[in-house]
Amino acid sequence: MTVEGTAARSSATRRSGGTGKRASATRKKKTAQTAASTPAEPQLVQLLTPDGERVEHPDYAIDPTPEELRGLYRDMVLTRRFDAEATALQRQGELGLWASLLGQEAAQIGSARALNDEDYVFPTYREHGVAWCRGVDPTNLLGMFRGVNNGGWDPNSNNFHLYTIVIGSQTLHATGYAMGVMKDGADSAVIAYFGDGASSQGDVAEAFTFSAVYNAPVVFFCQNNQWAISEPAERQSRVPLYQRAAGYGFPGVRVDGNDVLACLAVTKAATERARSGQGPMLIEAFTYRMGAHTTSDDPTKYRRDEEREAWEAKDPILRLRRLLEKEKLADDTFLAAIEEESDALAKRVREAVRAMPDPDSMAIFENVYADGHALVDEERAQYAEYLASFATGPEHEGGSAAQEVK
Amino acid sequence: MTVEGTAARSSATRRSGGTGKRASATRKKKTAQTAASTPAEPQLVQLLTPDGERVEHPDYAIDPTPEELRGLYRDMVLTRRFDAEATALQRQGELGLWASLLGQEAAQIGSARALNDEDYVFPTYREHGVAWCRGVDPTNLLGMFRGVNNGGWDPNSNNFHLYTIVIGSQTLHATGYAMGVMKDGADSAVIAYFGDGASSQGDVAEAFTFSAVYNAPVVFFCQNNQWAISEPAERQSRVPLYQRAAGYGFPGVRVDGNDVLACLAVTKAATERARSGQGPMLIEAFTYRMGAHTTSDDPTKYRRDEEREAWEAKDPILRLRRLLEKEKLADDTFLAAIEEESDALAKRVREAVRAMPDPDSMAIFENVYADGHALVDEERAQYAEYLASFATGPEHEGGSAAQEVK
Amino acid sequence: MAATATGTGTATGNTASAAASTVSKMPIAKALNQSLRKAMEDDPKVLIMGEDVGKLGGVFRITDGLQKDFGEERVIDTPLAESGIVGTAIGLALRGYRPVVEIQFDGFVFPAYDQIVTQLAKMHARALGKIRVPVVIRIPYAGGIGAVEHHSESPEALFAHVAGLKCVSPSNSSDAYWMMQQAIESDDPVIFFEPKRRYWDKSEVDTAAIPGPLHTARVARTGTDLTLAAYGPMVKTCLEAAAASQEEGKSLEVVDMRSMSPIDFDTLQKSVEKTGRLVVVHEAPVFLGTGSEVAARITERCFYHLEAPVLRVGGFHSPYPPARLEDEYLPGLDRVLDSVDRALAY
Amino acid sequence: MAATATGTGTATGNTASAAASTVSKMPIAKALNQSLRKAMEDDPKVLIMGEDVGKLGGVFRITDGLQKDFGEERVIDTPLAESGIVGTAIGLALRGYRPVVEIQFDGFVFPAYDQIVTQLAKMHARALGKIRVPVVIRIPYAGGIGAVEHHSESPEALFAHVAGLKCVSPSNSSDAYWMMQQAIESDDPVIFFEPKRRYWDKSEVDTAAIPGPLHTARVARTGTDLTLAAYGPMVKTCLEAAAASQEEGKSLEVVDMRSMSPIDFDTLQKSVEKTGRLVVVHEAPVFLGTGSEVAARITERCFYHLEAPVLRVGGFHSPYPPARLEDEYLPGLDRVLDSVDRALAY
Ligand SMILES: Cc1ncc(C[n+]2csc(CCOP(=O)(O)OP(=O)(O)O)c2C)c(N)n1
Ligand SMILES: Cc1ncc(C[n+]2csc(CCOP(=O)(O)OP(=O)(O)O)c2C)c(N)n1
Ligand SMILES: [Mg+2]
Ligand SMILES: [Mg+2]
Repeated sequence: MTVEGTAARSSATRRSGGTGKRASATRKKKTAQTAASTPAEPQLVQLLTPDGERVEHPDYAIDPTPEELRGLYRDMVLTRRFDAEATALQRQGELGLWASLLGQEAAQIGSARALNDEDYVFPTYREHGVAWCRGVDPTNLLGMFRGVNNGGWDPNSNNFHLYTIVIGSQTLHATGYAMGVMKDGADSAVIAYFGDGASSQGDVAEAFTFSAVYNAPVVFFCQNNQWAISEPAERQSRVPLYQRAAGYGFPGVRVDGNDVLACLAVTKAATERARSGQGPMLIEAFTYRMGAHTTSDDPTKYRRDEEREAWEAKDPILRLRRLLEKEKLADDTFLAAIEEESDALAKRVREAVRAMPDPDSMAIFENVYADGHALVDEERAQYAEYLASFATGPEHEGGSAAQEVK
Repeated sequence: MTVEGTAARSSATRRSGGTGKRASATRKKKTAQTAASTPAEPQLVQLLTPDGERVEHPDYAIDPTPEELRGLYRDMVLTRRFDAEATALQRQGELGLWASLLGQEAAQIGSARALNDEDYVFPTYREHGVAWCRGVDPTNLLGMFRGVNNGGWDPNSNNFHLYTIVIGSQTLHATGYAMGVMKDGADSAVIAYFGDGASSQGDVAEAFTFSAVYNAPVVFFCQNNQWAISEPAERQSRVPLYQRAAGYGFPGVRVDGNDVLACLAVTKAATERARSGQGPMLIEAFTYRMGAHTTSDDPTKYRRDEEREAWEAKDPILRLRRLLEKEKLADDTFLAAIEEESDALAKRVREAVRAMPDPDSMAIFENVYADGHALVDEERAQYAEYLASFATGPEHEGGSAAQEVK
Repeated sequence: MAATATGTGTATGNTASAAASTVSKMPIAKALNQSLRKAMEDDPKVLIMGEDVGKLGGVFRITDGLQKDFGEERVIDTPLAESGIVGTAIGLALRGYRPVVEIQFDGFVFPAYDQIVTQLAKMHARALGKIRVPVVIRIPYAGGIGAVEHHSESPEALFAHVAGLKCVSPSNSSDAYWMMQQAIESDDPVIFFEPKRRYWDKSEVDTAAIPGPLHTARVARTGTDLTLAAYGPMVKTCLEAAAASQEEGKSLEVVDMRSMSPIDFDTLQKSVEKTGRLVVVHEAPVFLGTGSEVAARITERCFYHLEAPVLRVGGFHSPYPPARLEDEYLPGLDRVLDSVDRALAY
Repeated sequence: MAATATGTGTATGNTASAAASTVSKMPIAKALNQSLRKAMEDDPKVLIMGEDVGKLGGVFRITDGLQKDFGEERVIDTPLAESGIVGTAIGLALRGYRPVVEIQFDGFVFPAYDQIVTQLAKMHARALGKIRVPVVIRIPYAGGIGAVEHHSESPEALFAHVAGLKCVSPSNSSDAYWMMQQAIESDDPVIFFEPKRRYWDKSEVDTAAIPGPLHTARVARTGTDLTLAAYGPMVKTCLEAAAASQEEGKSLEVVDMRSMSPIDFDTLQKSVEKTGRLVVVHEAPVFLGTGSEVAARITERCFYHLEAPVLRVGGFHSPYPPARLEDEYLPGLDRVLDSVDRALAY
């Protein structure tokens, strides 16, 4: 501790020495200036207040039926339950890692329920709620987190691409896919999910450029959950992210990301716009990552509890439930049924994960190429021979000895 | 021709078959939409009309002395002459390539004359006018185009970085350098030059992000000369480029890039802003590449002559000359002196290039590392031995025979 | 050309019926252009994308005339952003298209490197084979044209090391014509390295031939004393070296590798088992160049046949030098022959 | 650990005066942290940059506590953009700073590849030596930690092939401590590969030692029958293999290469001239991995000494597999011993 204290002081001294005086004066001025250019609370589209009150928005009208409202509620509850179960499975050692969507249910369910079957989705790695709406079996999402595969579903079965881990890459795939949709003369939309952190990646900017220049039918859906691991969103931009779109020549809008109705309405408008040939649009869903970045992360290192607590009051599920209750759209039977469905889902997922077999060793050599590759064939054969050598035993003493050491 | 005609028809047929009808209807609508969202003529800052009339601008006042005006004129004329001489030298085989700045003299001289000595410049490969203002000996610019080096000047002698050929890369170097300026508590500015084509590169977007987040004192100076080799600026953006800045949280402005006074005034304002801690700014200098992309390019393949002709009327040198003449600031002696100086410059450059020696073979192994590298040492020694073997002759018959074959 | 050379390409003629009209001599550049045209005619899903590929026809005119004939929907001038080009090409491939991407020069492929290495190369495996991304990336590569920085590099090893990619390079017009079509037909991503300084070299193309497989090497000249292995631009240099050696009574075999991933080690092995000596030649830096893999693996396969270590001739461990030095940097006839001498001296 | 092992690092002790206080056992992660701290104390121009390096101290906590003590001006959380991080680090270096950049995981270095290869590597040469860009890029690399895709790769060959870069990888705490400081002191760009699965392995560090040169290899264990060459995470595996072999009466020498660019071929050559056999081990795919260069060059240098071809053990030509398969993919004790047997059987 003493050493650390000394280091801190000496570095402070260094900074204020020599030209340092002016430097720190300058710095203060700069900070002030930056703050001044950022409006305190930009407008966001909201259709449902945290208290469960319906509000109107001139541009984004929506009139969901009771059935639809109950459906959205069910989606969110089941998604949250699935997510919690996955977190538990990670704690139990069944998964190597889990990236929780806790708090982002409205952004995901609202946007995904705005899509048609023909629309195509390019997710990042946290879109479990979107996957749910697309009809991807939740257990399939767990394969990569368990470490049995790097993507366990057929993207074309549900028009839901594989999770993409390298930040921002998928926005270009979505744009290219949308260019293809246009060439086909099809009238479907493409949606690319990404985070506030991802907004800094050059690939995302290039996706904006390409989609604008070709007027491609792609919706960029940014879940600004205000954190990129330990970095707050201000590390990525000093103005609200939705404003970026205008400079590329298409509209951007900020929506209350914890308001499932607003997310639904805005995404509906954006996809319809895309389908009718009006090109790309950026939606910034202003939300909050209630949990850790992933199960490997420890947010207490960088985040104040109060911040999280403030956001609990804006919980996306709670507010829809308040509406349902207020308008008497959800009786006990309905709520109990969802509870039961949640339990069943959790149980099914738990069992499926535990039963998930490890892949065969030789899977390493599968699907590296679609048309084959001589080197892969050679290595496959050599490895098979090597594995076989353990079975035949005596002549490979080194190997056997080593196994014991292991 | 017949074959080509057939191919064209068959491809047209393919597109209009099946869903094609709707596709092409959609396409028309899309184009209309795009056009609609682009205002015909965005505002640009102008202080000197093509006819040589001074006009006022509320935000960018400037009152250059006669001496300064004459200086700007001299800079532009000498730069153009140097550029023409370099083009000629390429035609004569003295240079392998030349990237002419013809038409962009005002953008370069105006912006560069706004800088202090302590400011730092990160050019692309066409900033010969900027180099001139920084005091870089023009002959030094020619080394890389002759093929004797990849950058023939000491960047720190004139605070003028080496030419950067990979499009957009230098905007990040400028941003990092500006971050360093801030850390030093210095009050100088950094300026990064780039083109309309470069605006599409992810690196440029990342430079915008970093500079905004750190509030770095960097000015992004985009010469929109409306072409990136054969591609018109609409291939890069469907809205004016200066608008991109706002979405990153700093101001952008479009200036008449053929108006040296406007370029001077706007760059002065932007650099002063940066120096006083107000962060980055984007300047889009709206200009025109009068010549080919480089001496290797043939613009008749993709560009109509009329476009170029229209821009000739807006010539940056002509309009300052008109002002000088109107205001009787340039007499024949002055003009003759510049003419003479131009001739002398051209002669000096010509002679210097012709006298420029080829680098020594062993230069290949120099400066690969600052602290040395065993492999380079080994290869250097081997190559020296190999070269020596030709001198000693007989034992290397293969080599000798080969030389004759060659 | 020496009498022992086996012709200009691997395509084995099936030309009895229509020989007169299907065989012609043309530069590599034209063969590539014709091949792209043919691929676009045969498959409406084939697209061309890149900077300046449209009206200009590319800075080397390889796509000349294609936009005029196939329209802007199929020959696409892109924004100036290589990651964007490759990233959107991947998206188009996912939608069922077969994009052929042009990177303007070797040194400009790196902004796209992330998309190529982490997405293009791995997506098929990531999806357990359920999706395919048949993208061809054309790169005019290597030096010898007196260009400025970044326009003369040979980055093939940086792609060949990456599983999921295939890498090829033709050395003559026939291969240019056939290998390009095979690359486009391949369901795997192929990095197609075009030997830019040989673009204007002419040789015969038979458009009715039946080409051999894309990833096999070809014995371009038979010999008994030593094997020279090369691909792309260096094949010509090696053939010249073999011809020069013949005058000195040395019989050199030249193997045109054609593919750098996979490498056809069987053909190389067969040759080295006969000659006992191997010199690998490429423009890329020797250190960790493809020659290092050839040397390592052929030594393993032919340990008891080799009478000399496998020698390598290539670029130095320095950035590609300015044009006035490139003749020193590039492996030319002299340096190849010097290594041949050294190998034969063992 | 076998009796013949020569200790934990190259640092040769000068510890007579202050032995008690300067020597301690610590994990590699802590040695790196201490080394960064020391470098920052010694030189105010040293900066740390990267994603989450500040309050969090990096996802592996290598920069833990540094922002607290040196402030946000010197330990900089950056926007999420690797090209931006490296590009601005270059700019900072041009201004006289010495940035130490953290790339969060191996698989995320590729967005920065263009800046590294075309700018960082070449700028000193481009400027004819007039400017220097002393940037260190730290990459936690290689597998064995059960991670998801892109978190376990070994891309070192993709950097070592590029002239202008230097590449090193420590295998123990002493090297971690000293090599990091030497990398920061170097006026050349250094890619510093940190063996992430060994972060928590403890060994001795003497902070008062006088370290040997950064780019020399170290004989980690002497032996007479065969040489095992490795670096980073595989050194431990090789030492285990040597220990296991000893029980069978085989005497294996283990060379910790430490540097992949330049490679210390002299030390390897000396070892192979003694043992006559070489097996190179790395996690990266064998095809065009650094082992190919070692095999090619050592075969050339030791042609008459080698009693077997140089064998290589490494990753397969496939994307790094999902975690449940990584033990199959990674060269473990068994696969190393299998190759040792094969080499000895010649
Ligand atoms: C190119 C790249 N760099 C770094 C990482 C490591 N990483 C994984 S998630 C993450 C933060 C992402 O933040 P954001 O985009 O806001 O998405 P969120 O996790 O908040 O949903 C980082 C830095 C990565 N996956 N890819
Ligand atoms: C990354 C990269 N891709 C491609 C090129 C090839 N190239 C050189 S100049 C150029 C056009 C640049 O246009 P712009 O940015 O508008 O600058 P201008 O030449 O008009 O001044 C292209 C595509 C390059 N140098 N770098
Ligand atoms: Mg986030
Ligand atoms: Mg331009």
